[in-house]
Amino acid sequence: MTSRTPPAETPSSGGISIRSVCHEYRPARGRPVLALDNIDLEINDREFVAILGPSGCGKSTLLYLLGGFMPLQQGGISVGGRDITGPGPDRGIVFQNFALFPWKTVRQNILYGLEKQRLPKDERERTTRHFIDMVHLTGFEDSYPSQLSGGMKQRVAIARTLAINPDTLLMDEPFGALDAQTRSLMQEELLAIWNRSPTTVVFVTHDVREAVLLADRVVVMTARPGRVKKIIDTRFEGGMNAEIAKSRPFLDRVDEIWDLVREEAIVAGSAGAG
Amino acid sequence: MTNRYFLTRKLIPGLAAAAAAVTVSLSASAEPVKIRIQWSVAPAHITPLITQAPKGIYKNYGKSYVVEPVRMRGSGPALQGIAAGEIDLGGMSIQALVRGVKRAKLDLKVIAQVMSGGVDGYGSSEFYARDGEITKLEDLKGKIIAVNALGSSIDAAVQAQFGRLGWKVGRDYQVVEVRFSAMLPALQSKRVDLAPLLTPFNLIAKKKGGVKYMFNMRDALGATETLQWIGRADWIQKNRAALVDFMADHIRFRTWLYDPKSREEVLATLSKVTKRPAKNYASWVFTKTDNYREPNALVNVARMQKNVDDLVRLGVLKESIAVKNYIDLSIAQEAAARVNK
Amino acid sequence: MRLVHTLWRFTPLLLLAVVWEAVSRLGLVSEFALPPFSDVVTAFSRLADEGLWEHTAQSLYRGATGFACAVIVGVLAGVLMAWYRPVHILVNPLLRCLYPMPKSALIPLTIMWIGLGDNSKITLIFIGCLLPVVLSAFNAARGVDQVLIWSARSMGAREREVLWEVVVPAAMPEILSGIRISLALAFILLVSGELIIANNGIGYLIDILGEGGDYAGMFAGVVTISTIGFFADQGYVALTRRILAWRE
Amino acid sequence: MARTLGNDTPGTAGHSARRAFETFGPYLTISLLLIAWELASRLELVIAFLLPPLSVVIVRIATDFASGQLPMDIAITLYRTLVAFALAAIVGVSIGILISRNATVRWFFDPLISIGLPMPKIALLPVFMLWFGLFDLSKILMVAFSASFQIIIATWAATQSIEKELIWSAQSLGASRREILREVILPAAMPQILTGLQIALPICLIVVLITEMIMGGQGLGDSMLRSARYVDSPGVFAGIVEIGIVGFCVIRAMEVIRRRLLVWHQETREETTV
Repeated sequence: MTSRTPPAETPSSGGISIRSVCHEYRPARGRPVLALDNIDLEINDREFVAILGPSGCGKSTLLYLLGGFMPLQQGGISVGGRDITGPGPDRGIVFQNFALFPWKTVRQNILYGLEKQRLPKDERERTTRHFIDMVHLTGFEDSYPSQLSGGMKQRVAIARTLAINPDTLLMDEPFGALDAQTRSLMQEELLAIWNRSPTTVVFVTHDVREAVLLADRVVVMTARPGRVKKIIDTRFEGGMNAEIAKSRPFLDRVDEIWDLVREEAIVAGSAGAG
Repeated sequence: MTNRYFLTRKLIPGLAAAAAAVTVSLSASAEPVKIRIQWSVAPAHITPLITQAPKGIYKNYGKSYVVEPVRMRGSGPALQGIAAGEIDLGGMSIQALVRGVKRAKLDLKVIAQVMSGGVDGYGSSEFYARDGEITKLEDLKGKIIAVNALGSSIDAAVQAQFGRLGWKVGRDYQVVEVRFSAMLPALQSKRVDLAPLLTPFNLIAKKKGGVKYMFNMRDALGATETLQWIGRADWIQKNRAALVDFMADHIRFRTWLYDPKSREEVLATLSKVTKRPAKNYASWVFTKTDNYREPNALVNVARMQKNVDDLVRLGVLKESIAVKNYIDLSIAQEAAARVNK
Repeated sequence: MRLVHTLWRFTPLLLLAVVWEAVSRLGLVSEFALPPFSDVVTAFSRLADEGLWEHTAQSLYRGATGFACAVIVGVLAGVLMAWYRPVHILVNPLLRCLYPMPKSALIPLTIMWIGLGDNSKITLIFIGCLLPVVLSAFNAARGVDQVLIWSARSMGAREREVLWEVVVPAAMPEILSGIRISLALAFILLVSGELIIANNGIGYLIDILGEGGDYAGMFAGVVTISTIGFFADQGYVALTRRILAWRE
Repeated sequence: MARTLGNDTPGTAGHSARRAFETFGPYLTISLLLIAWELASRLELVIAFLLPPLSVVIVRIATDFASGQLPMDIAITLYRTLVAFALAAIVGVSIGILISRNATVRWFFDPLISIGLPMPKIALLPVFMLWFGLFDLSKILMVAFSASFQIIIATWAATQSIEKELIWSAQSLGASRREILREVILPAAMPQILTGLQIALPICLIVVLITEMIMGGQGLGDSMLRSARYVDSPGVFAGIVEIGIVGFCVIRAMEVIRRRLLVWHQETREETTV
């Protein structure tokens, strides 16, 4: 394991390689549903990749497979050159619905992952304090999740994941539940964190602007069964900043991707209606 | 962390200690023979009074034997207790003896009388109907009769009495189980039409009115050996000496129960055991109004054989036995000889 | 103010007592079956001097022991059944057969193996209280949000750690409500267990009083144990609220 | 859900063994117990009176079945159980919902339920007997009374735990109070209510059997009582087995009903217990 003292540079972990992955849901009764169909995707080390697609296209499924939560049915996934066998602290995940432990306070939630890393006590405390400060939750250390607003919970969830300093960060629509203002602040915050210590990030979202803003590349997926429709480079000269986000090329890129997503959303909508 | 703290530091050790307490088994037997005697209703069973007797009556208590009264309802569990070696003597009816021998295939011996019903000059369980509606036995056709337990002596008496009219249970009348204390209210609230009222309920009923006396156990079955102490033959043989000591003391106890000089003390003891005021018992218990208790606890073999034959004839019992093979009077006799010499 | 509040809370019980007294005094039901409440109070004060508390203590010891074992074993069994399928497959049929069995029907078996002492009654209470705990622990553990488990695992928690640090706490609210049912059952079972075979205990007392026709005394026993059960339940609810402070 | 954590990969060598275990496992425990029973009495480890051989008990059950006595007893016991259960369910769920919606009702019932729940209600049997007679009515009412407390508490807890937003959203869609009750509160509370009912049903069966054992009047409990009275231990043990089987079936039926009613709930993908 690498040093956990933030904000340390993470050594290279190697990228993620997804090869011919298919996934089928088999309900107890009823027909099986193909969620992912032959996904091939290479993600470079310390690359920020966003996955876009209509709801139900299997984005989350792909993320769960990357997390190792569900058994791989077909194909292969390797992270840093090694095939994944299950969940592990090398891949931190932020869930859409926060997934905080409701019986633990903010501090205890963040501490939990550090305890699992068997870190010395004072280091755990220090790291926790650092991350609470970083997500601006000082003063709420001893609050339970039920006492926090949605944005605060989300920040706890992100802090909790970042605290264990994973090589790879998997994020499942992490800002989906936030108001526009908090959302924009969190996006900035995430970019800042990432710039300070870049890790490989797989970021699932349905917000095109967010994807273009944050990611190096955007993967657009088709409606169910999910396939890779197109991969678009969204790196801009000089990195991302508020200026570029208002520039013509940025907005054009957003529009371009919007059209792709819209096509699929219509397919998904008509399939749903039929 | 309050919840975690509570769980790990307080709750779990507490529960573990409690769990450990269960596993601690009862300590092994001491020197004297422990005689565990089953009983169900006091003062019909005098067993629970034994441990409350004044000093000096049970002279050998704690030396050669100790007594542990065990309350078990019904002869079924009592026989199981005897079979499993969990109790040593059961205070049981003749029906239980016959079924224990024939059905449970236990080698049983009767060693002492506890109570006899319908004996000349003594009380007997009485059956009452509601006054006004039922005047003679024939009026009970198609009615509901309450008994304390199916297959009991009371049940047998009902079958005997109606058998004389050629009636059969189920066809001409129905029998239901009602506990003794609920008999009178069940009768008053018209839930049953005929019910046995043991003392003191018959006395209460007479005072309040509204019920009519129909017949008693003596009319139905004659004199009966109602309850006796029954145990396993091998156990009795093995602990014979201790049992003789116990019986000798017990004969002294019976004298004390019936002695007018100790009346107050007896009533107080009974009141303590049953948690009922002594005045409830003063007028009848351990007198001629009460059932008969043989002073030397001797069983009347002929009477018992007649009971068995009657019950077989009535169909209450399916099998018969020669009771003399299942009675061991020698213990009570030896004890009586020692006390009365 | 607090006192007034408490009194107001318990007013329905007072109303119940008044209705009880009236029903009995007006002869709507035989006083043998339901003696007036005032007689029950009198009988209670009499019994309090005659060993009511010793009998109650004896019963509570049995009840507490059986209940405590049921909680420990029940939570363990329920969670393990939800977690390890083989445990579920092997244990479940047994529970299904045992659950709807009147525990008193098992007396022939307990006489044989456990005898007649305290342990037989404790065992019956244990079995009776066990099943609601198992059921609630199983259902609760099964219903734990998968995402919580995943997030613990992604932070490096091992399987056993996930079980005790995530599944059990997450299932705690439902487990605690299952335990509440068992707590109430324990009071019922400690009485009914003693009705058939016992030398002491509140159930024994209730039974011999009833057998002797002292219905007022019998009801005094029933009311005593119900009242203790009431306070145990209230205490338990307060305790639950503390344990689950994180919910609100 | 926990199962997905294991390596439940189909097609592996352990798979068929696992399948066999899934199918036959449930019978394994019971079969072993039954074999142990037969052996214990055949080898005379216990005397036949205390534990008659299983084969004797089975013959006894078959004889009772053929004579029509057993089907009759089962029918009577089930009839009483189900009628009492239906009564308890209707009364219990109604009171439970009233309690959660009306402060006066709550004030009135709260202490009564708290004191009634741990009360040994069987002690009131003489009162029921004197009011409602010795036959079906008194038994059914006794049973319904005993079981309704659990249902009230379960319903109350269930309706309390419904998220406010759910009700508010229905309100904003213009649902009336009654519609909210029928279309939001009841369905949302249904899993917990059903758990309460699942607990109450065996209680009903148990109390029916106990009242039959105390008061007689046909049914399985009465036949066990008679066997006990006449020292007929095959009869007693036949009773235990019969109650076990009937209880098993009743509980199974309840599970099936639960699944039918809760197709929308995540738990239906799994098997339920007891």
